[in-house]
Amino acid sequence: MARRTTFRLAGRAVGAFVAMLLLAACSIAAALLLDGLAASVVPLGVAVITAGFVAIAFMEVRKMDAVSAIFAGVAVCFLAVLFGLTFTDELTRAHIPAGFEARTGD
Amino acid sequence: MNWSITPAQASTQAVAFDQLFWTMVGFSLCVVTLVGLLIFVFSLRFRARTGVPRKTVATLESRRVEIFWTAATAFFAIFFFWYTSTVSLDAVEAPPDAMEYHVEAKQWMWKTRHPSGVREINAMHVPTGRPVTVFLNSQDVIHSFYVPAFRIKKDVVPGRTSTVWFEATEPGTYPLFCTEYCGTNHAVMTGEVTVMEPAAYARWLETRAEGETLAAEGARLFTSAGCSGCHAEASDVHAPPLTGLFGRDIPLEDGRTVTADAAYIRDAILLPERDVAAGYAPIMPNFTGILEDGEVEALVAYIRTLALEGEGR
Amino acid sequence: MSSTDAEGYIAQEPDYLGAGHTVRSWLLTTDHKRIGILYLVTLLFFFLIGGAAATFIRLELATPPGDLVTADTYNRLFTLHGVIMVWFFLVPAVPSTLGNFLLPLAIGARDMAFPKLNLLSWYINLVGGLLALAALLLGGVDTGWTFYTPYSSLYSNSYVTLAALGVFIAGFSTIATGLNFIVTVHTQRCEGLTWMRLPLFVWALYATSMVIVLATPALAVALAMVVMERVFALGLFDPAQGGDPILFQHIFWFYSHPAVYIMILPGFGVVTEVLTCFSRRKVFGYEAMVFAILGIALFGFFVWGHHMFVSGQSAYASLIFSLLSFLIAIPSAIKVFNWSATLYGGHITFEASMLYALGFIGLFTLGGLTGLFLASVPIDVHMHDTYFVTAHFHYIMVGGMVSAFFAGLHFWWPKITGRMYSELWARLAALLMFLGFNFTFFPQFILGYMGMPRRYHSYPDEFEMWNVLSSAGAVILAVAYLMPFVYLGLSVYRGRRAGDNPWQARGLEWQTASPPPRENFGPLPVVTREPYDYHRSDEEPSAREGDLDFPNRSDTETR
Amino acid sequence: MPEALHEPFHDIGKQRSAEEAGIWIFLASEVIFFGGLFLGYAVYRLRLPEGYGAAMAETNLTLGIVNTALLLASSATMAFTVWVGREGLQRATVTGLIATLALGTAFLAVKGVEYYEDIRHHLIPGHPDFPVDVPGAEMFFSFYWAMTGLHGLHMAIGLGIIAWTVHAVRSDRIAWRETAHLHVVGLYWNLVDVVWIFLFPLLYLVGR
Repeated sequence: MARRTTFRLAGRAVGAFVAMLLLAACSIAAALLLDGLAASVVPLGVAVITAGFVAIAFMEVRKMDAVSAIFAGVAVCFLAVLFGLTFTDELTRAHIPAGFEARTGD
Repeated sequence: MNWSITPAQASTQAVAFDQLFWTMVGFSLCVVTLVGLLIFVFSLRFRARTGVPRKTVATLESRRVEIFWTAATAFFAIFFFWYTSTVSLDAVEAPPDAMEYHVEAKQWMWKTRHPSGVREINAMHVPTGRPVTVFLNSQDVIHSFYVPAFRIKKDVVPGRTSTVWFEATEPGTYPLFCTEYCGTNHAVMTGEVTVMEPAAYARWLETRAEGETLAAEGARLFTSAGCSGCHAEASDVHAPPLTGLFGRDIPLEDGRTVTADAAYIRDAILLPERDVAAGYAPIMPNFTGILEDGEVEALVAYIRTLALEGEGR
Repeated sequence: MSSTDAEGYIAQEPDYLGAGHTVRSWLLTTDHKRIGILYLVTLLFFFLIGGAAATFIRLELATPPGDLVTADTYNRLFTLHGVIMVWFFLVPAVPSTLGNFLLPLAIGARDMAFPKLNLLSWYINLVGGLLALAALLLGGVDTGWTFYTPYSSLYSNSYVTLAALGVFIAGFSTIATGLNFIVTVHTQRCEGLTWMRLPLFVWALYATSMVIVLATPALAVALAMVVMERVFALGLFDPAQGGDPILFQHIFWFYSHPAVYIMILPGFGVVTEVLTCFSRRKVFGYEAMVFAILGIALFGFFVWGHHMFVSGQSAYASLIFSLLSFLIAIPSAIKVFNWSATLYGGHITFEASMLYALGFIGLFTLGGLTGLFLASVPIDVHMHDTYFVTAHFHYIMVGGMVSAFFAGLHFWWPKITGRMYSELWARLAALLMFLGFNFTFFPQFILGYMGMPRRYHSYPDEFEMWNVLSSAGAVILAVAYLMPFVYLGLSVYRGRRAGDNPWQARGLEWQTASPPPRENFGPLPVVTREPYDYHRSDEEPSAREGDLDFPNRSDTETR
Repeated sequence: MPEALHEPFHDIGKQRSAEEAGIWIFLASEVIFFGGLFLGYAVYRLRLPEGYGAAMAETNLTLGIVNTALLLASSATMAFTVWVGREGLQRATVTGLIATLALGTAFLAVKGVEYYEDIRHHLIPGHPDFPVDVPGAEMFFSFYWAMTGLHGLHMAIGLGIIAWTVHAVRSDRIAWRETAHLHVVGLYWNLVDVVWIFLFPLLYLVGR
């Protein structure tokens, strides 16, 4: 009985591992074969999918209780705020390189 | 002993600032009085020993009160945001005809340079009635350029050029402070800004030994640092000619095209391997660590004048 | 150990203070009350060190030239003052002492959810504090508490690494405490204590914990990056390698602005408890107060950029941060007005903790209003890094938070020690603190408007008058801060017995013995009524004596 | 057997969910911690794309792939441990833990080899012989060291906890069947894995 349970669970773990390996292979292939923006976006997209997979299959987020869900959610939201507001500054800032005047003054 | 509570008001920004500031002081006084009165009157009237009849506040009534002051606070918050940010939006861009001053901050002094090339240390002379843009650079840590009489302040961050502008109105001598903590002698990294009538300013400039302009210093460096060995018109080395270069689009070896602006020329001096112009061998030596920041700046200024001469200006 | 009989009553149990007298019984305790006391001792120690540094700073600034200490020493003094006061006093002040002691009592629980983690967090705090102290003894740190790069990472020759590690480690202590509070509030509330029946002190601690858990790691990573830059020469913020010092400021203030709310939110909770008790009134607008606390905790994360208006941040970003900063004034104002309205129709008495609480409202109002000046971009350009800012945040942190801390300490002192202190001396100290505080810090608003930069070791003569006033006020303030040490200390030996509920307050913590037994309660209470039921909703508030026949908030059935 | 129920709980289910909530809150704070590093990486990447690309070519993709496989496998064995632990199967639990321990140690060993190679190639920011002469390349490597270093530190802490857990489960020193201990360790380990899932493309793949 115990043996069967062990094998069943081991099978589940191996299956998940193989799925993740395939995902990793996809992202490596995408990075090496694709060009331009896609070579950046696809591996990162695959990373998000893999992370989601780990969260669901291993971290069992679907069984998570309300407190945990709230905090995990809020953390991700605040991370988005940190990125969003910092990039609001970064992308709208006037970059004048060091040691130089920007406009012609004469 | 000096009991004054206001700093000198010596720029156009200072006038606008003081108007905002005292409006907000007035508003704050109203709120403090209101809260103070509420607490004082309630504390007195409802202290345990008095015989005044107590009553509870009905839920509906208290809801109304809460909604009222939430709405009032929200109104004032948005109002003051709008009121103050319109002023700050107006002040973002310096007028295009502003005079260009350059200020180099280092632990613990201010090195200033006038548009005419006159240099000063911990001092700056400006005329009234003309907008002045100050280009700020730091050689080491973050400093901050602060003239209370003008109500302006800007951090001087290493690795980039910051700008700040003002238009002085009142002749006089005003303190200049460093307000970003920068190490041991932060407190004595101060200076003086002297505001003069335009005529007096012109006279003052004449009394100063004619300083080298940035471009003139660049011309001198062009020879002394060895640039002319390759880039002079008569040179044997196959190097790009620099006359008329500034502002043009340059095709690069790898097919891209860049505009020869200040940033490009600066990079070309400090990181020549990065963007090699099409048709030239990557033989330019790297000047990182050989030229100081100010010297690169001078060289770029000189190359810019070469372009202007080329256009016959 | 206590013995519990069949009905659940604890027979003849000694209180938590008498549960063991050895040093070991204190250092290995998992009792949240004893851990609260341990924190109180360490925090007061750090408060004295930070206060001593402040005294030297004010003495130096009494005259314009830098004549008392050298510039380097001065820089180390204000850094020491900032680092110790912010991370080893203000941030843990109310949560780790009063919060630790009272949270389980206020929700009718026997202990924190993780008692061992609670003790561990005290040890972590101690290790962090000792590292910071070591940095001080070896020669100090001269970066200011903000550790701005590239000064901290490339230029300073002081013990930055050690101090940063100390703060880094102390950060994990507060994260552990915050985590513990959150889980405790979620899992340990007694029967009938629904979310909308929680005392506002508990709500405030809950919101604070939330901010602690989600903001502190940003500080940890910012400091870790500075340390790596110093130790391993990684140029993470080094302009020579293309690094951006302003990025450090973004990450740092992502923590350090919410940290302001970590410091002040628990104060809000304490003041609410004290005000309602001594006005014998239900708190005005309970729900609004809860949402204001949560709103402040949430919005506190969106406004950090108002520390960077002159740093070279883009004008658009500055405007967004300015708007968000103005918006956070709304929940803060709701709280101030609701506190004032709570007094309406009460039976107000003016015990010492009430005086502290009333002082808090006044000082916080002033501190908050001056915050609006700094939220506005053009005004901040002039005020930034001047004494105006110093005065502003001292009004919030010292005027507000320290007043609230003392209000809470006086309010719950009978519960903690079982003894009463001298009410006369306590009232005197409260008044002196209010006066001394305003005397010290109000002149600094004027100094700031006149343009005196902060962190200056010497200054031009035109600032002399207001600095002299400020230094004179600091002497009064120092005396006022030392007074409670004396009369509270004496009360432990000489004070008369307080009884279980000397203020006839309604919180659950008052329904057990003073000092409470090791297990907090005999049978756990069951809550059947709303919080702050100093009078029934249909009844007039009644003076304190009339309360005695008022039915208890909870019945004492055995669970 | 040790007592599973700890003060102040009266109900093992409630205690278990409290423990799980505790670790999730801690993980939430870890998200912000690594978020700060990712923010720095992203800001500079936007400013210095050429340098990042040129520098990334110097990282060892093969070792990166090997390590990714090792860590994903360890994540799977850890999840397996949690599952069999819940069933109360002591031998399988210990086996799973030891497998995780071995895979995690292998990861660190490979990382050590990689570090050794990096140092031999002078891939150290500020080193006079730093091989890539494009602005931003050194910044990339600053983040490479900082991110992998802090990730490695988290791994080392996790391995320490797992090693202790092996001992504790084998000798029944803790009530691992009833409490959430294994689940808590598992969640921490999986988060460390998730961090690597993002680090791998950012340090070895994107823009290569």
